[in-house]
Amino acid sequence: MFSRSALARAFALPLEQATRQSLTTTTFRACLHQASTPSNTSSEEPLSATPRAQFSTPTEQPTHPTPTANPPVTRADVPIAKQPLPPTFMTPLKVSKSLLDTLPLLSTQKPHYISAHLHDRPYLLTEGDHLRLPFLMPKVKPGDVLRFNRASILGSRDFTLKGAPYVDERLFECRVRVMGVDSEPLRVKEKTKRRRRHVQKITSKHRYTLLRVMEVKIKTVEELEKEGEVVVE
Amino acid sequence: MPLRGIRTVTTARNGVGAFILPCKRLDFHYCDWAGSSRGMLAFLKHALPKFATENPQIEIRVSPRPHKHPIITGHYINGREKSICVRNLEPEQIFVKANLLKEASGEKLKRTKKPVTSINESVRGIWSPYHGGLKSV
Amino acid sequence: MAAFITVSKRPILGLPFLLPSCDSVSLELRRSQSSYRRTKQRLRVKPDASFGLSSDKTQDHIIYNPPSSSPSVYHTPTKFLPSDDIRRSLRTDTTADHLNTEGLPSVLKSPLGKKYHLGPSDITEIRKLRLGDPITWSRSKLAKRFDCSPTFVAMVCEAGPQKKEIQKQVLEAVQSRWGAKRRMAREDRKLRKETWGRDE
Amino acid sequence: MKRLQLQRWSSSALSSRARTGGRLQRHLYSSNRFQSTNPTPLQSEADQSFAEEPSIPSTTTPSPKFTKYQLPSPPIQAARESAKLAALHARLYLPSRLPLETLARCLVDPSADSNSQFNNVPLAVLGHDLLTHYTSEHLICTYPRLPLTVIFAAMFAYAGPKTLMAMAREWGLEHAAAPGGEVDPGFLQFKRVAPGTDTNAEPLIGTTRPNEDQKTWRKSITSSVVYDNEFGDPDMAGVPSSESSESAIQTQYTEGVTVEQASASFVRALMGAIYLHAGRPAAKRFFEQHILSRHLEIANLFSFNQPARDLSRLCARENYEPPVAKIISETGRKSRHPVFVVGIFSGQDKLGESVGASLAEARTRAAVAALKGWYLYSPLNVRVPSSMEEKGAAPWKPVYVDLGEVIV
Repeated sequence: MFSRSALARAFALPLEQATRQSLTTTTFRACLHQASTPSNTSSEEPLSATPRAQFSTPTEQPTHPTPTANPPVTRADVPIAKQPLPPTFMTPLKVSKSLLDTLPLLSTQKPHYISAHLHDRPYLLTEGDHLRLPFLMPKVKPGDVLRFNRASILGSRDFTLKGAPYVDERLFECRVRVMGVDSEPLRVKEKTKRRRRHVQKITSKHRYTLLRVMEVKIKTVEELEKEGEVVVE
Repeated sequence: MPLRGIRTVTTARNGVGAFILPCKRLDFHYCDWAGSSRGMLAFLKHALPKFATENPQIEIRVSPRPHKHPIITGHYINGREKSICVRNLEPEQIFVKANLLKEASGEKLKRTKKPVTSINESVRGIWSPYHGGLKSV
Repeated sequence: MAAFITVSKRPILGLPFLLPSCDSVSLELRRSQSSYRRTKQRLRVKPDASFGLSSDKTQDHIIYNPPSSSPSVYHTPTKFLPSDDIRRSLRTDTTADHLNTEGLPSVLKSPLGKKYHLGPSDITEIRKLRLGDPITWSRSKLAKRFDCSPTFVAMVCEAGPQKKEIQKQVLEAVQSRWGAKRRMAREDRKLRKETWGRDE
Repeated sequence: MKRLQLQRWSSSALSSRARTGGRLQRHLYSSNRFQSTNPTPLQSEADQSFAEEPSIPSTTTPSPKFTKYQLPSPPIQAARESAKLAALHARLYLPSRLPLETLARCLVDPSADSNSQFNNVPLAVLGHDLLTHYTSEHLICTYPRLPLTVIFAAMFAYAGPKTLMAMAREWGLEHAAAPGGEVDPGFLQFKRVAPGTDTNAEPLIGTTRPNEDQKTWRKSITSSVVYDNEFGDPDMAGVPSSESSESAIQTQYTEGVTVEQASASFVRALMGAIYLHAGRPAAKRFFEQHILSRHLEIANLFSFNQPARDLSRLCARENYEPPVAKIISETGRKSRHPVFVVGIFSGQDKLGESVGASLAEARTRAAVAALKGWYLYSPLNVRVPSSMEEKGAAPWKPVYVDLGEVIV
């Protein structure tokens, strides 16, 4: 994993479209942004759980020096599709003309759902849903806010925004809050060998991270224009 | 009266707006005499003040429980409680246990297979054979 | 908006038992196969092709695929939108359901036509008749005579007190013969009717 | 039986009332308290004066030992020593400008302490007004066509006492068995109703409605706008205080209140306290995060009696073609399980559609769907009037205002 606050800012920037094209076959790695800034006392923002990691619109990020200078830490045992990728925004968002034409239809029709991918696993989420991840997410505390930036499908009742294969993360915002850690009841597996009067009891008790979806939002055309998108054919 | 309103209550969605930590109280029980409380005593003396300042939203109670093993009990906002016996544990291990109680949701442990639970109405509705284009099988 | 033409993964020719006219001889000659599971598997409705990966698209794109479900009350019909709402102009062409409303049969047997042919003099006549001789001039008879509906007669006038009393006694006599089953069934039906208005 | 009967081994070590038990407890007791977020909050001059104003003793104080048990509610000095109170303050992420003393005052119900300088009545009145104001403006701007009865029901669902009690429970609030000066101020202090009291049979006296003694008179929905409170219930509060109503309120307080009433008054008082100490933006944010974030399926609040008649009146009012019910599809008409899909059309446009087991049922349900489609219209980009109070707010654009519900 990338460590901490120095890289967090740079990695908040999603990957660009151009590199995406070339990387389609090789790298699509889910990004789990979590920057653990030290939790300061919430003097300026009372009445809310201190969002320790919260990234709003990615374009507000300053021009970072060289994001490619920090090569992603790859591990050989993890499949390439499941590895996180530091997002880089070197070029503005490119959207097609037809997408811009139909985006108001999608964004005005509420509510929305999202098929968010985390470690290459899809989760169909709407706002307010409770999500219990099938694993224990490291380095998060209860109250943290995460942003899911990889989605294959976003949709409303009649319209569906499909990515190829993933939707550009600058088109939507999906935030979840870490609620805590849950565990399953103790499982006991009895193992026996032949001709051996002994039963081996293997126990396991996995722990899972609980999340709550705070918002699922598809950006409108005006917001995209404010962020400076480029229309391509 | 042609139209009446039906009175209901809104359902809580902790975390959507404000986030309330489910753990509201931790009770630490120890014994001054017994040897199984040695780690607990060290934890209470040295690690507990820091733990308490880091988690101001949890009320902490410390009380003796003579001639018994030391335990930690967590009380949760859903009314349930969880107890862990920490006999003969080192202070670091007790810290891990206290953290476990802090992060727990307070619910009874259940094996669930579906990751997502939702109270929202389905976005695309429930499939019905009388709507949409008919499929030719 | 173009929903994608689906190319089924299995062509229909791969499912010989699903074809209407099938050569039974060739089927018998084939190796036997446990067919129940396979039949179920092949008859299962596949997810819409628009939900699969579309390989020919290299960009994010939006498709129009209305669901096969009954409409939601949260989506206001276009007719009910105020004139300055932006959704009115958005919904014009693409999302209109092209349902032929002319060919659909009506729920009511006779077409509901309101004639509005009765004047004030007719109404006073109805009132007079009904108050004068309520036994002869019942609602249905009045309706037949004035060519209106019984509901309209009930809206215009009320029966006299004696007639009401008689009707009440008749109803009691009928209800006294009901047993527990019929009474409960009637009550259940009433309760069920109330749930229609709550949309449960 | 008061809180004196504590659980045997779990007396709060960090509070002043803790018996000095073992060595360790003495050690902890002598050390600093760790449970308050900010033991010395940065208080402005105004806040300090506010906090100290109620501390003027109305009675002579011979010695704190005696008064503690004589006081009806915990003394103000106890607020600093309560671990429960500090934890509640931190759990709700309350602003540090809201002192613990005010939070302790919010927890004192008038049934425990009838002196309004010490109980939460003044704060609760303010908080109740704020809550209902924010809720009603949100409802009316989001769903401008909602009928009045449904607005009442939705107001009750968002800010009614049942919801506020559920919220207080989810905040981890605990109740004192009986109020008193020696009780930890972190408990909700109220006097419970005696067991066996019929809570539903409330004498409706002192309401603002004229001729309230006439039980058989019809109460129209329009009159409830004027005379009733924001949930459509008889309004008890708005009466000018007279001798009789004053005494009635007094007897009500001495008789005790239910948990629901006490919890609701706490949440309201907390809202008022946030408004007073931290200002309007903080109160608005508190409302949005705790009340507006809750889930309500507003389409389930409707209960129609004659939907077909209402719909035809609506179409006549809006100059649409009269609605016609048509069968879209059906199956098994002569069987035991028929299914009819009926749509309601006005001219060429479909207004609503539903499924039923008989033609009458499907038609009624379709009419309900069409009416809900009308009533549940929600404009895009809803803004509420109170959003203009923020700094740098965009210029106000008038919101959609509807003619009103269908009157048959």
